This record gives sequence, structure tokens and C-alpha cells, in this order.
Amino acid sequence: MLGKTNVKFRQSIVVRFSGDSGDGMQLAGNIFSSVSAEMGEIISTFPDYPAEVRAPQGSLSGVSGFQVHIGHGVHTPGDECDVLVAMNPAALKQNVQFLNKNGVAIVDIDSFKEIDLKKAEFKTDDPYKEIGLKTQIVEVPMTTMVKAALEDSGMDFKSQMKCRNMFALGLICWLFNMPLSSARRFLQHKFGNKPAVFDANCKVLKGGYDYGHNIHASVSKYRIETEDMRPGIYVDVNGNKATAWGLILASEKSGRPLYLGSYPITPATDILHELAKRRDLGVKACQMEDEIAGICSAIGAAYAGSLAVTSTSGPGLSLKSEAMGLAVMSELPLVIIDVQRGGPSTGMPTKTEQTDLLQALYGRSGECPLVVLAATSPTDCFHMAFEAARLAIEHMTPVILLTDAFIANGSSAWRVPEVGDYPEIHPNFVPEEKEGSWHAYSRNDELVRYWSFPGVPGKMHRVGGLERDYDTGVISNSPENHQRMVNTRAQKIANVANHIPELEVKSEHDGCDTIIVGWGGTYGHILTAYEHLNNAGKHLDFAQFQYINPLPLNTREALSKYKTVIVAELNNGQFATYLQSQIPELNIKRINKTQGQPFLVNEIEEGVIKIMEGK
Amino acid sequence: MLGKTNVKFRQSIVVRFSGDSGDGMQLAGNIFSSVSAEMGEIISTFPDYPAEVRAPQGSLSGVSGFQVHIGHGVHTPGDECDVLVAMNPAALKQNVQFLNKNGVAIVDIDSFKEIDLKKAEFKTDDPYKEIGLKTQIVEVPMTTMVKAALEDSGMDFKSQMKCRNMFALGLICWLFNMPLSSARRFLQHKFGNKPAVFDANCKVLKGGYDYGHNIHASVSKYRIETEDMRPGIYVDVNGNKATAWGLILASEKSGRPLYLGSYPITPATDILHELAKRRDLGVKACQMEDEIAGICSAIGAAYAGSLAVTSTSGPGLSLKSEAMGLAVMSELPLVIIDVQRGGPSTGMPTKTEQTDLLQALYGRSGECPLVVLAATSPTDCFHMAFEAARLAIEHMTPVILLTDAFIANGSSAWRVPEVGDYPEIHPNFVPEEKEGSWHAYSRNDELVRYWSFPGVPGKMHRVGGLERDYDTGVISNSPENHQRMVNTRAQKIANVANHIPELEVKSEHDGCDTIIVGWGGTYGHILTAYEHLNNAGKHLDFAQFQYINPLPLNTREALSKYKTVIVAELNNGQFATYLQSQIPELNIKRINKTQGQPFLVNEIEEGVIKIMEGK
Amino acid sequence: MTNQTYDPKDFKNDVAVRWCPGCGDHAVLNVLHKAMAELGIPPHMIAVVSGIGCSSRLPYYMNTYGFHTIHGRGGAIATGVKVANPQLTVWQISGDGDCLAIGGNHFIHEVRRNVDLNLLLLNNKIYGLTKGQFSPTSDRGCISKSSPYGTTEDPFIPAELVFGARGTFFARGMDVELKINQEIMIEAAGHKGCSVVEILQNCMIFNNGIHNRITDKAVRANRTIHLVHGEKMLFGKNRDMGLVQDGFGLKAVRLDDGDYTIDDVLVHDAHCQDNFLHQQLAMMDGTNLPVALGVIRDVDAPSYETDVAVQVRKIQVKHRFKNLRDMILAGDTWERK
Amino acid sequence: MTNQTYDPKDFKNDVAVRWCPGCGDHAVLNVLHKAMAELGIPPHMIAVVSGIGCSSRLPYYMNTYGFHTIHGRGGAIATGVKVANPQLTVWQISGDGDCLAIGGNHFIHEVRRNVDLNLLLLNNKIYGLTKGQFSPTSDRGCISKSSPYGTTEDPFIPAELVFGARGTFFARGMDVELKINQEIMIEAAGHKGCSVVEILQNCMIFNNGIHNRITDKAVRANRTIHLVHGEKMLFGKNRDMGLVQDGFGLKAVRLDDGDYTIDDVLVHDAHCQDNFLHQQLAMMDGTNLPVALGVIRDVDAPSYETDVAVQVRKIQVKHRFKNLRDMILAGDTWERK
Ligand SMILES: Cc1ncc(C[n+]2csc(CCOP(=O)(O)OP(=O)(O)O)c2C)c(N)n1
Ligand SMILES: Cc1ncc(C[n+]2csc(CCOP(=O)(O)OP(=O)(O)O)c2C)c(N)n1
Ligand code: SF4
Ligand code: SF4
Ligand SMILES: [Mg+2]
Ligand SMILES: [Mg+2]
Repeated sequence: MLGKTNVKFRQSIVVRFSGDSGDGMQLAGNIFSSVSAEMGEIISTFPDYPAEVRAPQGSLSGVSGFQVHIGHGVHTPGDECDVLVAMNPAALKQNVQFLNKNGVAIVDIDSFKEIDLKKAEFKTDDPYKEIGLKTQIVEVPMTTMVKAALEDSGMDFKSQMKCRNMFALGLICWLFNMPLSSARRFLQHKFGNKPAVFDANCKVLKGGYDYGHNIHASVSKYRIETEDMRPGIYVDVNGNKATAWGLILASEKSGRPLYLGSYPITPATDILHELAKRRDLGVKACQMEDEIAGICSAIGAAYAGSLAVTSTSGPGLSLKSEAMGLAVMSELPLVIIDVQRGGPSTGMPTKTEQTDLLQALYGRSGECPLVVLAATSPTDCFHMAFEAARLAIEHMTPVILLTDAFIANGSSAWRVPEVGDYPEIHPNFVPEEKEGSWHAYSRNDELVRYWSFPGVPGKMHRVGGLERDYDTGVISNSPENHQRMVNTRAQKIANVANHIPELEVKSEHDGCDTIIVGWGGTYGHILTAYEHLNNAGKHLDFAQFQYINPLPLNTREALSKYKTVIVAELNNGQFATYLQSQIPELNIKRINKTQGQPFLVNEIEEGVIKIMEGK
Repeated sequence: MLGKTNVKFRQSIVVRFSGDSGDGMQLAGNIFSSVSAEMGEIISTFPDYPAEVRAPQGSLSGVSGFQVHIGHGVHTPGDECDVLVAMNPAALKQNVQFLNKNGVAIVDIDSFKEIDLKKAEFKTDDPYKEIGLKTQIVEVPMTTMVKAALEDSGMDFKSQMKCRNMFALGLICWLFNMPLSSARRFLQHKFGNKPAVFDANCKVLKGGYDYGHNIHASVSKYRIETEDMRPGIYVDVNGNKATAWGLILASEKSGRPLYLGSYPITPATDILHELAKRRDLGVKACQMEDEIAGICSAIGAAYAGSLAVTSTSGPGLSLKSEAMGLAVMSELPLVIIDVQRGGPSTGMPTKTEQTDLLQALYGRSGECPLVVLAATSPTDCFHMAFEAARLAIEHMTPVILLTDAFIANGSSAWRVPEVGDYPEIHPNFVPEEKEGSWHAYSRNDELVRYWSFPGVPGKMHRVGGLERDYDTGVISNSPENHQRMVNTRAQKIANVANHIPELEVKSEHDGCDTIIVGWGGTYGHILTAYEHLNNAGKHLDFAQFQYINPLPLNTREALSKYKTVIVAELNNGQFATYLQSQIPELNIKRINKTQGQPFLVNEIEEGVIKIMEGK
Repeated sequence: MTNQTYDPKDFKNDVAVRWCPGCGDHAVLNVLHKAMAELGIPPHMIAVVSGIGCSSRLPYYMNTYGFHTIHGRGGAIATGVKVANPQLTVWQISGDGDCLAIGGNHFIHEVRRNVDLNLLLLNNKIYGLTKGQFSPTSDRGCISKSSPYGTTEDPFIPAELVFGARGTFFARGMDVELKINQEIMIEAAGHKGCSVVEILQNCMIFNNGIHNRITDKAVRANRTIHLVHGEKMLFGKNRDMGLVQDGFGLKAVRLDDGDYTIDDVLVHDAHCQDNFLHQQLAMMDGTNLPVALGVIRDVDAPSYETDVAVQVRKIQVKHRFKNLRDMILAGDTWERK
Repeated sequence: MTNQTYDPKDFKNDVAVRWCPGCGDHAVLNVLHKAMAELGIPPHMIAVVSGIGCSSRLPYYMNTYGFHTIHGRGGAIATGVKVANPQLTVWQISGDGDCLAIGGNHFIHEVRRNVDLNLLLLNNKIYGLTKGQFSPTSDRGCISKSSPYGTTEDPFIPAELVFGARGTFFARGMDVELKINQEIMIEAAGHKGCSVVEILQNCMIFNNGIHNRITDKAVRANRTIHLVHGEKMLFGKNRDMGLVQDGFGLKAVRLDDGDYTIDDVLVHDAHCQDNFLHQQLAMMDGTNLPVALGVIRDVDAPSYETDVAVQVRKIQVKHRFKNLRDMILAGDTWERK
């Protein structure tokens, strides 16, 4: 299942500022390159002036540009740009050709009025389509914001607008984590003798920066490529969208209508956004009053026969703990998506981490087992969301799917599955021959409770959070029965191991005595490090876990033959803790990072080498 | 710290029915003994008729009684009774002498009006005091309830009251888990030819049973004796009361006012009840709108300078998870009491279990460490509540104290601590020499944040759930800083290990290669089993954990010398999982029970023997 | 939906009812069985959802689908049931603690969204199941296990909170008024939207007699008024008292002492969109004005689950995607051969 | 408390303010600094508590004690702060999502308990921080990221919910009305109890212009009315319009066309216990009647933290226990020698 995934860390980035010749793009570009240089980046720039000295404002011929290339090993200003700032439609039209197909266009949407489009000789009212712009577009109301920032400045509109370049610059500084202090120093230099102008520029500069902060604007420095050479139709998806789509396919394959109960929270909200759009496919996605209502309404929907889902991030997962216990006790199918972010508490909401694993495994009262899965890449989110739904429905259990900010926001080319690529999902309905003898907690041979729901004649029954008698399904306080039910619920989850793939170990050389192990969204980085290391003569094997509870059946066998098992993860050692408790005989070494950032491949490499060399 | 604790499982129980001679006590007693015999109990009964045939109703001479002794190894009707049912004041007065000092008196409070007291020759309006009744008293409005049950029966009041004995019987059947079906059969036999009377009796019988069910009436079959031979003042306490009192002492010793924010939940509510009473000691105990408000108001109180506490049971602990993360991030002192009950979900709310351990350790998003403690007996609840508060205040961290239904409701004689028995608690206030350089996240050498709070001049600062810069205390998104803060918070908790006692290993014979290990409320049972086993030539050592995170410093050293570490606990192996992950080299064997019931000593013994014999 | 007719026992099952003798919940349960028989909806089309509390055990005693959930969350769960399958008739059973303490947020939101549920709020002004702590409806000064010196907070008045949350239906009954209860349950079921039915209920054990001031037979006729839409607001044993307008507010008057006649007495209009008069009626507390029973407010408004379903259908019809693949292919894709 | 006088900058600190240029929150912050200076309470006696949201970042910009907590829980945390130390002046800052979605339960309970807090509810009818989802105050049909086809639910009207929860103080401002905002903040601080101050706030980015219908300079004078206790309810550019009684309700009239005179115009009584008129005023929506700004309701009622403190003191005085041991020894004990 785990194909080739390449995480490309961009060693360098190209930014192109473009606008009318009066828009001060040269200044913005210049300051940005100076600031970057000051921050130790290698830079290369390319100013691109208009031919005419005074072309009409807003016209194609009046467009002025400035390209900056920053990063490691930079020698040229770059062919394509990754970020294109376009202050008006003409600038966008002229420069779209330079924009990388995974790049981002940032436009001042206030200058995309009908009249502006006309000046730039657009023919329709859909400028993006007209020029074939398919990349991510960030529409920023720059004019409005600049005006607002300078409201009390006493400046007239025209003078205000002269500062618009600084708004763009501020935003770009936010994106690339450049401090405003140096930009301000350059402005000081330029406008030192005009304190009012200096103040205004600084205000607007900060406005652009804060705007980026407030909308969580970001440019991924990563590109995750899943190598899938099969012929087919491809589309670009990020992990959150892929998650949403995987659920929709599961709904189609199971015949159970899809319900999402959710509450917005970064970085999971896009799942809600996507599923809210999918009313066109019959999905009912409801934004509830809080996370508890999100999961509880989903439990209600599951009880009523839906494929029910709730999506959230760490703090929201905490809030859902009690209700998950109810889903475990009432043995209802439920998919819980946790897009992990930097914690604890509010922590670093836009950053990535793998720190919710132990919460997912253990964060409930009582003996309360459920299935825990993790997705390894944006496209794997599709697959694992489908798997989560399949296991939930076929095993009548809540399933937690862990993704993270990195893969949720990262995107990748993905082959749209064809008919037959995915199996049917079979809800565990009451079989006909059991109809007479059936009660609410009757089970099949795998200990899976049969599913019936309101609306079905003749199967009225009561479920709930109190302990039930194994044999009759009515409330019971009996000690022996409780033990039996606790064991049954545990065994039911353990049985899931018979219905998931075995752990796949990648090996380039026979007889390695070290294996590196990861789980979830670190796949691409560890894979790359594994390849580099093997190429460099540091032989070791590699396995990435997607199925965490239960572990694949062959886990012990697969891992216990190694002298050293290196667990690399973006936390302080949660999977290592879990694995150690499950398979005590493993000699586990750890590579951990809890910085709100994905691994760098070389961090993993260095970590491995250190361990291999016994330091 | 861990003294001698004896958990006595009562092999037999004596019940005494008493009332006016017209109250049908003989019938009730007879049916109860027959039902018990039918259930396989050995019984011995003792009817105790009044001397006068027709004494005045309600008078002392008119009292009639019937004593039943049921259980294993029963040879006599018993000297003292454990449960005394008294239908009126006269019956209570006459029979109080037979009541065991740890017994329970159940009275029909409706018949304790002034006139009834007069008939029974009481002189004051406090009958209990007058006769020196100090045991637990359960006041049941039997007359009212019987009337209500028979409202639609068409019977007159007098006939209704003839059924009152069946209410008492129903309640007793509930207490001792006797099915009503057999009682009904006896009634059928007696009233078979008077269907109306039969129906009425059955209704009332069930009424008494359901009443017991609804008020969660229970008679402990256990008595936990902490052997404390020191001279001093003693008082009987149950674990919940002891917990409340331990917190009060900590408040006195730290100078921080005590605040409790809580929400009722079985079996933790009595902590709220006790602290609500303690307004006489200046305690502010507030019943909030839910568990989240309970902990959040406590966090607010901690922020404002109080010793802040919240109390709950498993499902409530789940709800508090997110807020605990805030307390960890804002590094505020907070005590969270979790009185564990049967789970998951609503589970078996009145039963005991140790199934919240992993939730307490791991049930939060992010890397979110805090201190976890467990109390071993009702009286140890006092001690550990004090410890929880001490560690919270001196280390600026939330502390979870785990108790359970068994020790929370169980009671024990306890020596009231004397001046000097407990140390002062020193809040980590900003030291004078730091006043200039201090910021909100400045720490002492043990990495403990300094505590200042609103109302203190000149120390205004902001705290919260977002990640902070280590050096300045302002919000930070820096990767390296986040790692540093994650590590700092972890190290701060690890440092607590320097301030707790070492693990105490009990050993009767040198060179044992097996140790049995438990944690929390199983102490008494495991201790007894350990003694029995050693006496029986099965030599092994024993240690009980009160400090769970961090583990005592000597834990690895103390345990790793054994060939086998047997972990006995009331769950499916949570402490074993934790211990294994912390000290992988241990060869851990497990004795588990998840039945909502405490261990039986012989279950532990059998489990140990099995393991020792390698089966 | 069906032309079968039902008997109350079709909605009963044989689970032993576990409330205390004399508990007001018994009467409510019996009436609910009768109301369901009268409504004629088949048991399999009914889901009864509750939280935790004595009152919340009610679903066990119904021969319908039933879900005894967790404390306070019945409203959110019932919302999910109804949105998932709007065909179902969904009843939510809740206590004053379950509904207004821990469940307060879900309560105000289900009312605001006007989800088509029938919510029985059994108000005994106490936590029964946990054995006697004050609840958000307990009167100021209430002495309970958790307020041994009396509470220091005012209670919610459920009706008032329903109005605050934009409620479209509110009715009030009391455990001993079987007929009125049956009537309001049937009206509640008939109302499309969130129908809140408060039933003043006596807890024999922990709060006995809390409603006596109005439920006592001796005073009941004078201290309560049974409101019926379209009828004059009359009360008293001989229906010789009535409610009349008094400036901005209401006044209770005698009709037999010559000052007022039946013509002065207001007619109850439960269907009036403006809730001003409904509020006045719902807030009458038995002191100067009788406590209002019956359906106080019942107005039309869009219901959430229906609007969601209608919106889904509209969008689906507009796009006519057969399935996920179809939808994706309608967007930006490329082919690898 | 102090006779020092303060300047707004005493309440400012040097943390960089991070709201978008033009965000309504800026103006509120500035006014709050001014209001605090005018109130004259020393910064160390002030705690500013918030949840999560753009608006909830406000405490960072105050030179007082500040606690930026978790989403929706500001109310419960502020309650704990105030109960623990009733001497403090506690401000709670919240957004429409923070306060009325996830924080709804704590909100209605802090209002009901009448905890002495000053609650600024910054209502931009959208989730700002999470980048544009509808909130419980978004109008029906609101198109947002999470409602691409429009919402199917009615919004809460914050004032209405406050009344439903028995509120003792409600005021309304709007970001652009600096003077009114300062006035109501000062009144809120003066009120002993839970003072809810709703401020209509513009989110430049995700809901720009949502309040324009009433905040636009061109129409503002005619579509809003500034209510002041004890003053006539007049509005319009030339204060030539007023509110008069109209049956059960209110009517806006012109005073210059001869039909009505100033004598017909009602005088605002914010202190009247009965909340009927306050409700009518608070519900005016700018269509036929102007949106009410200023202090709409401000009535006396016991506040929770004070009553708790008083009860504690009383009981303590009554028992005179020195400490725990003393209390235990007053009960049933025995001695072992
Ligand atoms: C999360 C959680 N918190 C607390 C409880 C304990 N609890 C159960 S029922 C209840 C209150 C019951 O009161 P009410 O809703 O009024 O119902 P009643 O018993 O009076 O009918 C409480 C606090 C629980 N079961 N779960
Ligand atoms: C438990 C939790 N759930 C969700 C979130 C995500 N979240 C942060 S702020 C917010 C809503 C903000 O809206 P509002 O309160 O109206 O404030 P505004 O940004 O509009 O000022 C949400 C949903 C969170 N931080 N924590
Ligand atoms: S405790 Fe009260 S509410 Fe509960 S069943 Fe008994 S009488 Fe009814
Ligand atoms: S996103 Fe909206 S509410 Fe948030 S700071 Fe920007 S303008 Fe203000
Ligand atoms: Mg109740
Ligand atoms: Mg908002």
C-alpha cells in the first residue's frame, strides 16, 4: 500500500512582485532581497521594468516586476516563481507564465473590479480562467486594508495607495518569517526625512504582516510527491480534501449516508469546508455548537444508520473523549479524524506534530479500546479515511484516524480511483437467521455487534453507556458479566488485526540488524533518509505504521529480529512508549523532534548515524 | 508511609429487623432467611418476640425483632448485627445495643415524629444522640413511599401500612443482592388466595428494592483497618472525607485559600458535599454547571492565588482533559481528584475499578506531562490529598490524585494529625532578588515557574495556552524554543521525583526473585495476600505505588533485580503497560480483574501461585 | 404514515420500571405511552433519546428505539438522529440537571436551530440520580447536600431560557395533571420544530413537595391555569377567574364580583409569532397570577433538519453528480497514459 | 480604593497589536484603555480573561493581569478568578463564537449567577481566527466557508439570550462609536453583577460590512438610538425622532410633523426590575425601530461571589473553628493513649 513518496524540501524559493509601474514593486523587491540577505540567505534578483516610461495606469504595458530568489545554492534569479504578487489584473496576466504550477498567486482583489479588468484587456469576468491560472490564489483586499490602516493618518487616498507595496512586502515577510525590524530600517533610510511617510509605510508594512498572521497565510516549503505511475486521471489534493473524499467513497461503498458533525479548528477545518461543499453528493455536514456536539450529533447519526464522522484537532479530541466512551459502549461505527497540531493546549495551532498518539490510544475512562490509524501522506489520507470507515462499519467501533498539519495542508498529485479499486463495505446488519434470537448486543463470530437502527420495523431496542448483559443485552451490574464484556470489547478490537494488511518492511540489503520505524505523516522524510543512508553504506531496514491499534499481526515477528529498532517521530517518544509496552523485548532507540516542524531528512540521517555508531 | 492496612472481607453478615409487634418483622425476617438459604447462603436466625402480647403500639415493650445471620461458616445468629432495620423509635432504642459499631441503622424516618418519640420514652428531640447511636444512619421515608406505591390500590391507610415490612424487606434484598423473584414466591404462598393483598405486598417489596437502587444504598462488605498504634485522637473517616480534609490541611500549611470547583458525579460527590460544609473553615466550594466549568473555575481560582481543586470520576476526568492542558501550559497549581469507578462510559457508576490510570497519564493533546498520584486506603486519601496539594503548589503543576470507589466509600479509624506531623508548604513566589528581572515564565533551578497573581502590585503579566518564549515569556512560534519548552515542562515534572519518597519494598525473606506490585487502593488486599503467601512458604516481596508520575527515583533499581514482577491491578493491565514502557527490561506478569469489585485476597494468592508455578 | 391503530401497551415493554414509588416520572411515562398510541406513529419510527438522570432512564421503558446516552448530551445526539433521518419522530427525555446544567449549551442550540424534536424536561428542581444536589432550577437558598447552607444563585426559569433561545414551542405540565400532559405531548409531537415540554415533577426522595405550592389539590385550581389556544384564559374551581390585560402586563380578576365580565378575559393565542404575551404567561408564578399549564407558545418556523435535507436535495439536483469520481472529474484533472 | 489618577497609557503595554488594519477590535481596545483610566482602578487589581478568537487576544495588549485561556471557557475561568478574590475587577473578553457557540453554557450560567464580571462580547457574526465560518450570530442564509450554500439556522440575538438567562445588565455599542463604548464600559464596571456589553464589530477580512446597514455614517443617526437612563428616547440627526408607546409595544415617531411632541416620548429607565421594556428596546433591529445602543438594562441583584463570601464569613463566625483539627475535634472522636 505504501508507494514511493518524496518529500521535497525546497532549498530555495522564488518570489515575484508585480504591479503597475507606479506601485513601487522595485522598492518592495529590493527591500525584501536586502532583508533576506541580512538574514543570511543567498539571493539573486531580477528587476523587470516596463518598456514604456509612462504607460497608462493599469495597462499591460505598464507592468513592472521584480523577482527575488532566496535560499541555499542559489545562482540564478530562478526560472519560475513560487509566489507571485500581483497588484492588479494586468500584472497577473503578464506574469502568470512565470508562476510554477504548485505556486501561489497573491492578488489585491480590490483592484480586480470590472474597470481594472478592462484596462488589462480581459474579455470575461473570470480573469483566472481566462489566463488559465490553476494554482492557489490568495485574494487579499489590500486597498481596503491599507486605507483602514491609514485612516487616522490624515493622508489623502492617493498618498495612502503609495504605501500599498509595503502591505505586500509585510505579507511576504510574514510568509518567509523575516523580521519587520530590518525592513523598517531600510524604510528609515529611505524616508528618514519624511517622518509622516515613514510612519505610514511602517504602519502598512506591519498591517500586511499581521494580516498574514491573522489569516494564517502560508507557503508550503514542501512538496510531497507520491509516485504513482499507473495510468489514470490525476488531480492535485491536499490531505484534508483527500480525507473528505475517502469518506465519501466509503459512504458509496457501504451504502450508508455520510454525516459529519464538526466544529472549526485549525488545521482540521478544511475537512468541514470540503464536506459542506459536498451537498452536491448528498453529504450532510453540520457545523455544531462545539466539539462535543460535533461528536455527539455524529453518534446520533450513527445510531440512526449513517456513516458518521467527526473531525477535529488535539484540543477538540480531548473534548470528545467522554463521548468516544459512549460510542465504545454502545458499539456504534464512528470515524474520528484528528489532524494533529502543535500542543499542548492551544500551543502552536498552525504547526505540525505527532503528539496526540497516546491520547488517541488511552485518553478515555475505563477499559475503552478502539481502533487507531494514521495516514502517511496527503494521498494516503484518502486511503486511510476509507480504511477508517471500513473498519468502523464492519467492526462496529469508533476509529480514530490521525493525520497532521503537514500532510493535511500539503498537497500531492493523486490518481482518482477507478471502479473496482476499492472494495465494497459490508455493514454488519442482523442476518436473517438471527432475527428471532437477536438482541441489541448480539454479535457475530468476530464479536461484532449487529447493527439495526430506527426506522427498521420489528427491531426496536435500547442501547447506551451502562454495562450490558452479554447474553440478553439488558443493563447488568454483575461482576463476571462486566469482566466478560470488558474482554469482549477488547477482543473485538484485537480481531480487527485479521482484517488489516501486515506490516510491510522495506529492505535494500539482507541481514540488517537495525530498522527504522515511523508512523503516519513522517513517511516521506524517513523513506528519503532510509534511501540516503542505504546509499551511503549505512544499511538498515524501514517500516512505517499506518495501523496502530491493533498493530498488524506480524509486528512482533517483523521487528523482534532486529538488534535495534529506531523509532523516529515528531514528539517526545509516544509511539516508542506504546511499542515498548506491547513488545518489551525490543531494543528501542528514539529520534524525536517536537518543534512544530516536520523532520528534515538530514536530522533523521544524523540521528540514525549517531545511534548506529553507538553514541 | 505505608502502614499496616487490613482489609477485612466479611464472610458473613447479620441483619436484624425490628419494629412494632404489628409491623410484621417476623414475616420479613423469615422470608429474608428463606430467600438467602435458597441462594445458597448458610443461615442462622433468631426471632425475638416481645414479652407482652398486645403492648401499646409504638411502645418499648411492643418491639419485636428477628435476626438473620447469613454467609460462610455461620454457626450462630451472630452477636452483633451489621444492619439494623428499625421501623420506629422504640425498636431503635431497644436494639441499638446489638448494632456493631461499624454497622448501619435503617429507620423509617416518617415514624420519628414527636409523638412517636414520646411513645418510645425519648426525652429530647435528638433520639440518636440520646441513645448514643454513632454509626451510619439511613433515614428512609418508608411510610410515605408505601403510601405512594399503593396510591392506586384502593386500600385504606391502615391496610397500606401492613405492607411496610415488605418495603423494608425489598430494601434489604437490594442491599444483599437477593432476587425479588424468590421473595415473591414466598408471598405468593402466603397470600395466594388474596390477590389484592399479594399484589400490594409485591408492589411495596419492589418499591423498597427500587428505592435502594435509586439511592445507591449499600452496605460495605469490607472494613479497612489502618493499623496505627500511635496515641492520639482518632476519628472514623471514609476516603472521600479524608481527601477533603487533606486538602484543607494543605490550605492551612500553604496559606493559600482553598477553592473547589466541581460537578456531582458518583462516587466522587461526597468530596463536594464535605467541602461545601466546610465553609466553617473558610473553604469556597462551588458546584458549577458541568465538569468543564468545575475545572475551569478552579484554574481561574489558581490563577487568582488559591489552592484550587476539582473533583470528579472517570467520565468527568475525560471532560476536563482540554482544560488540564491549559493548566499544564499556564503552569498553574491545580489538584484534580479522580475517584475511579466502573467504566467505560457510564459503565457501572457505583462500582470500583482502577481503569483511569492511562487516561490520567496520557489523556491530553500534545506533550502534556503532569504529576499522577494514587491513594492506597481511606486514611491514605488524607495523606495523598495533602501530597497532591504540596506538589501542585511547590512545583506549579496540575496533579491528578487517583482514588477509587472502594477506598472513597470505605472507612477506617484515623489518627487526627498533630501540630508538626505535616510540613509547611512553600508556594514558589517570586523571590525578592528576581523582582527586576522576572517575567511570567521565569523559573527557579528546578524549572518551576514563579507564582504571582492578580492583586499583587507591580507584577502584572499575561499567561495562557499558547507556547511562550523561554527567555521572555511572550508568545513564540519558534521551533527551537518550542522544543526547549516541551523539554522544560517534561523536566519540571521529572524533577518532582527529587521531592517524593522512594519506593518502599516490603520483604520477609532475603533473596526473593519475585515481587508483587500494586498501586493505589488495592494495597490492603495485596498486603494480606503477600503475608499469607509468605506464611505459606511462597516467598515474595511486595511494593505498592502511591507516586506514579514521576515514578520514585529508586524504582528501576528496586524492581529490576527481580526475575519476575507481578503487577496486580483492577483493570486489564494499565500500570503494567506503563511500567513496561518505562522499564523495558522487567519481566512483568499480570493479575487483572475488571469486575467492578475489589480483589478477593485469595484471587491474588491464586494468581501469584499460578505465576510462580509457571502455569 | 400508517392506518394501523395503536394501544398504549404497544409502546410499553417488559423492563421493570425502577423509579421510586410515588416518583412523578411514573405518571409521565404512562401518559407518554398513551400519547404515542393516540399519535399512531409506529414504534419503529420512534427514537427516544435521553441523557443521564433518574428521568433519563425513561427510554428503557419504551417499546421503541431508545438511546440512553451520557449526561447532558441528549440534545446533540437527538439532533444527529433527526438530521440523519428526518423521517423519524424523535423524543428527547431530560432532567433539569441534564438539560440545563451540563446540557445547557446543546439545549439552547437545539432550540435555536429549531430541530424537530419533542423534548420532555422533567423538572424536579434537584439532581435525583446523584442523590440530592441542587440544580440550576433550584430556588435561591435551596438547602441540599451540596448547598448545606443554602444556594446563593437564582434559578433558570426554563420557559424564559427557551424564549431567550428563540423557542418556537413551549408547554408546561405537571406530573399529577395526566390529561394536560397527554394533550401537550400530542401538541408537541404535532409541532414541527423543537418542542419543549416542561413537566413539574416531584422527587419523593430528595425534594418531596417542591411543587406543592401549586400542585396541592386544595389550591391547584386557583394557582394554575390551563391555557388552550383559541380559548378564554379562565381558571379557578368554577372557572370564575380570568386573565385580563393590565397596562403592559396581565392581571387575574374574578368574574363574579361585577367588575369584570367574560368579555374582558383574553383569548389565548399560542400561534402568535410575537412572543411577548407568551413570555408574560409563562412567567406567571402562582403568586399573583396562576402558573400557566398547557401549550403556551406554538409558532411556525423552518426546522433545521428539513432545511438541511431540502438544501442537499436542491444542490444534488442542480449538479447531478453520480458519485465522487463524477464530481472530481468535473473539476481540474489531468491524465497520465 | 486609590486616589491615584491614571492615564490610558498606564493600561497599555508594548506588545505589538496583531489585529488586521481596520479591524474593529483596535477601536475597542483603545476605548478600554481610556475607560480603565477613567475608572481609576489600579492595573494590578484588574484581571482580563479571554477565551480564543481574534477578539480574545485583547488581554495581551493590556498592562494588567491577563489570562488568554481556551476556547469558550473564559466565563468559567473568570468566575473562578472573581470568586477566589472578589476584590479584583474582572473583565472577560469574548467573541460571538467563543461566547455563544462553544462557550454558551458558561455564558448563560455566569449571567444567571450574576457573577460580578464585565463581559465584552465582540460580535462580528463570524469566526475570525479560524478564517471565516459562520457563527451562532450569523444571519440565516449566511454564506461562509462552512456554509457554502447558506446557513439553515436562525441566529441568537445576544440580548435576548441574556434576558433568557435572567441578565441584570445589558448594553450595546458598536466599534465605531467610541464615546458610547466608553460610556457603557464605565457603566458596566459600575454595575455589581454580570455586565454583558455587546459591541457590534467589523471583521475586515471575513465579514466586511456586516453591520453597515446600521453603522454607515449616512444612516447611522436614523437607524440607531443612544439610550441613556433618565433621558428621553430621542434619535435622528437632529434628534427629531423619538420612541413612544404603541399598545403593547413601541413606535418610532417624528416630532416635527405635528402628530407627536416631546412629551409623548418615553424616558429610558434602565433600572426598572421588570425587563419587558428592556427586551423591546434590545430587540429593535433597525428596520422599523432603531437599534438601541447604550445601557439598556442595569438592575440591582445579589452577585454570586459576594454572597458566597458573605456566607462563608457568617458560617465561620458562627463556628469559630481555628483550623481543621479544631473542627474535627468538635465532632465524634476517641482517644488512644
Ligand atoms: C459526565 C457526567 N457528569 C456527572 C454525572 C453524574 N450525574 C448523573 S445524573 C446527574 C444529575 C441528574 O439530575 P437531573 O438531570 O435533574 O435528573 P433527575 O435524576 O433529577 O431526574 C448527575 C450529576 C454523570 N453521569 N456524567
Ligand atoms: C477547543 C477548540 N475548538 C476550536 C478552536 C478553534 N477556534 C479558535 S477561535 C474560534 C472561533 C473564533 O470566533 P469568535 O469567538 O467569534 O472570535 P473572532 O475571531 O471572530 O473574534 C475557533 C472555532 C479552538 N481553538 N479550540
Ligand atoms: S430519586 Fe427522586 S427522581 Fe429519582 S426515581 Fe426516586 S423519586 Fe424519582
Ligand atoms: S480576521 Fe477579522 S476579526 Fe480577526 S483581526 Fe482580522 S479583521 Fe479582526
Ligand atoms: Mg432533576
Ligand atoms: Mg467572531
